[in-house]
Amino acid sequence: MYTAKVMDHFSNPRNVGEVENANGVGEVGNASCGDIMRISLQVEDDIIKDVKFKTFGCGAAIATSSMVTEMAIGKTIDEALILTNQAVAEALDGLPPAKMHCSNLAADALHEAIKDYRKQNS
Amino acid sequence: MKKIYMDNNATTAVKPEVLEAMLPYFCEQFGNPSSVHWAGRMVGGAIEKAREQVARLFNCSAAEVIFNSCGSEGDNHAIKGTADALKHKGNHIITTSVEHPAVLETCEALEKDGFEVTYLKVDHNGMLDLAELEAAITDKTILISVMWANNETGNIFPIEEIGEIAKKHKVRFHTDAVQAAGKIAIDVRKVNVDMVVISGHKIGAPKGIGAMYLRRGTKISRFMHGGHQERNRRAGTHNVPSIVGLGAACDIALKNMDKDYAYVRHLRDKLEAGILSTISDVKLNGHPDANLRLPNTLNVSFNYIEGESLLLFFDMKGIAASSGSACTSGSLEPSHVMGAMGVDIVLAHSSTRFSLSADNTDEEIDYILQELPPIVQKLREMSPLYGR
Amino acid sequence: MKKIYMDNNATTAVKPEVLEAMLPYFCEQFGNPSSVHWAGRMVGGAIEKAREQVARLFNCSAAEVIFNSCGSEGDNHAIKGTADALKHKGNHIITTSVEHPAVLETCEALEKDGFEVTYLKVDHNGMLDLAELEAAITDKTILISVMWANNETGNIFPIEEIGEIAKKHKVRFHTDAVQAAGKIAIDVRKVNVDMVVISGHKIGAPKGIGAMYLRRGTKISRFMHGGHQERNRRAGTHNVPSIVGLGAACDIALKNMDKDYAYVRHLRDKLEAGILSTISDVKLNGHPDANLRLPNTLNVSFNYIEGESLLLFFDMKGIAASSGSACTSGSLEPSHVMGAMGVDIVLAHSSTRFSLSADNTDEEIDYILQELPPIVQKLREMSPLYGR
Ligand SMILES: Cc1ncc(COP(=O)(O)O)c(C=O)c1O
Ligand SMILES: Cc1ncc(COP(=O)(O)O)c(C=O)c1O
Ligand code: FES
Ligand code: FES
Repeated sequence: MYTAKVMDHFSNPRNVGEVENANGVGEVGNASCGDIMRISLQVEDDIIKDVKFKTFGCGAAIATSSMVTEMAIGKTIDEALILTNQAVAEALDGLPPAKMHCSNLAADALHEAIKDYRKQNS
Repeated sequence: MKKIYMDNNATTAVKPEVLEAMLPYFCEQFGNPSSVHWAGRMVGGAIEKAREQVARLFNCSAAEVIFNSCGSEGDNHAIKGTADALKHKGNHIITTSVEHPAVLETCEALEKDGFEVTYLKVDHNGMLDLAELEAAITDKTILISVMWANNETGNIFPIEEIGEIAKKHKVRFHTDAVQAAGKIAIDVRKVNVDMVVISGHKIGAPKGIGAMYLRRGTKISRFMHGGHQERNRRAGTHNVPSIVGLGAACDIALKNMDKDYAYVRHLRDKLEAGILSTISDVKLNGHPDANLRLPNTLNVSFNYIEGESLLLFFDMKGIAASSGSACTSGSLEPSHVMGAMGVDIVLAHSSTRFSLSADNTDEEIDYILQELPPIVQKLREMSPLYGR
Repeated sequence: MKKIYMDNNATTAVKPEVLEAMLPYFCEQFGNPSSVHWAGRMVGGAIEKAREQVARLFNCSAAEVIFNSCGSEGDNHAIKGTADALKHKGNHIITTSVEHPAVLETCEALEKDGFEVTYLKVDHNGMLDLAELEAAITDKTILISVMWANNETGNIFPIEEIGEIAKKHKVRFHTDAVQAAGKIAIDVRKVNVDMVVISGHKIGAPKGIGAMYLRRGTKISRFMHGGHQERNRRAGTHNVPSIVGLGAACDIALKNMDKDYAYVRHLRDKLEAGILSTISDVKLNGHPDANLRLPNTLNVSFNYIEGESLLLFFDMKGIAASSGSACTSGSLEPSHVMGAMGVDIVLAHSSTRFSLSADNTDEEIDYILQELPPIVQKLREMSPLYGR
């Protein structure tokens, strides 16, 4: 069902947890659809220094969360904002068609966290 | 790697003795039993022997057994066939909100054709209120359809009492016994029931074969039109090898029923007690009285964790189970059974079913009880809902 | 004793390679393909491979193949599913008077529900008048259902021409290709057809499995309600071993089609010529042009003799064939196909079908040609109709 990359990120997820002293937090999804994703950030000089996730969801949801944190780290917030759901799915060598909506969550959560950072620091 | 199969309510392995019994009927005794020649004659007896074996499981006469292609077909036939045969009498059907889709979606299809359907609620243990059932009967009611046991929780419904209510009000009674068959007695002489549906692949026979008990004299329209097989009740060339397999599986199930009940229940109870005592925030789904559940089924919700993730981690340890999470079904909603029981939405997504068979062992239970806690812990640490 | 099987239109033996392909899926790879674990994963690929193999026989895409339980189910689904899906457009169906009961009785059932059905006549060769077919189309016509080849006579219908007529009038077109499949090309890219039904046990796969080609975009209601298998079109746990078997059988049939056509036709033509030249008062049933019949089918009436008696004597010599006599069917009327062709009633009761396969041999034909004349003679001498 899942690619080797998805299974790798699912079974050894990177950056699980909450960033201490986060200056941006985003949460998307809801329990009724079976998925909730929270991303917390530490941004310094517009660069994402640290990012962590917590996810309630399927294998694809956890793998995309893990992947999006790896992709975001070290990026400027402008670069991170143009990171697409599609790019996350592609970085995992694709997702099953029924699971594409899970990848939507990962990039969305990241973008929400960045918006939160901007709100806090404007 | 270890392979521990605990998804027997989804499907079972074919029992080696069953396959053995089937094998001569593919390439050698391959005839069509309706034919007037050696090839036909070789198989007619095999079908009638299998019919006797299935009849013994129901404790009915062989003439009351109809072979069909699966549990879904049996449910479709029983319900649509009754609706059509009795539509001059009324247009009301009573069923429950926790039936298998083969019953629920069939009833929903009939609603589009002008039938009215009452979907009985269940309480938080997944049980029916029989007074509510009786009160739902009107003079338009032509059918009550209540499953013998639920596939997700293992809950056993009071078929005997429901049969009495049906009899008192002279309403036909159908029960989907796909999960009950082979695990507990489904004796149609002890309970008042008109139609009972079973499926081969839940009891060690192959996929693609099923049977229905149809009480003598019960008028039902055909579901499958065509040839006059099965006394004109089910068209289509007889699936001889699978019919033979279903007969053999019923025979074995009946012989081993008491022994298997005790053994499987011992394993299940051990798993249940182990999980509930070693892992926090676990909720049992189904009736707390183990006597009111099938001996092989355990359904628990590991709070804060989505079911598919859990299954994938189980799978990495060789453990095969199933979940009521929406993510495993491809739909957007979690299990309708959990929903009907009023299980909180997160717990519904977390629901996990272990369904055992007599092939499981004590060692396997020990292994699961050892592997489970760290998996649950790991996933909880990833969960935004945990420790809030 | 010799055993010569010439009843392949009734059912075929499972091919050893087909059984071989199926065997791992009973006891070892037994999972439910819908499951999220090793047992489910082991079989999902097998189903999709089989779907590709079946798709190649139809020359369609894999997504256009629906697995079901038999030819009868396919015909029921195609016709009832269309009637329900298109009832807002019209209530008229066109079929022929020589269809298999799976089509005829399904249409008759729909007549009870308010549909109107035109049963096209056939001529004494068993062929249709296409002008009559076209003239029967009204603005209420929602379906044309004409079999690709007839099971009794082997007659091949002009599916390409009928497809053009259907297209011109924008009417959906279903064909029962249960007998055509594996014997002649059933290429849905060459002919305009929306639904094509096949059955495993006529082509060396087991009984109890079938498939339907459903052209992309064709709206059809469900026949079997329940789980969401087969893209929501056919409920019921996938019959994995039989699906694998059907795939393998389609693969073999496609590879051997030309070779088998030539070989089987040679045998059949030899049997046909032999019978017609050595026995008097024999009538060929079906089209006299052998190109317009399936290569394997020979239907002849041995005048003055009732079919069942003939089959019993054949059987004593190990020869398995079938008959259109009422006495073999348990009904009171002889074959409706013979009736529709205007075959005299005595000749209808005398009609005898030899349906060959590539497993038959020249020696078997020689043996039949040697055994037949004395049997026919013996029975004729018993007949009050003979020599009057
Ligand atoms: C032309 C035709 N259609 C349909 C069927 C029904 O197929 P099945 O026996 O698989 O239901 C048959 C054979 O019995 C047939 O010959
Ligand atoms: C309670 C119940 N009814 C009906 C069915 C349908 O059976 P089948 O898969 O044989 O169509 C199942 C299993 O899938 C079941 O668990
Ligand atoms: S979280 Fe439910 S499908 Fe991915
Ligand atoms: S003559 Fe005996 S059944 Fe026809």
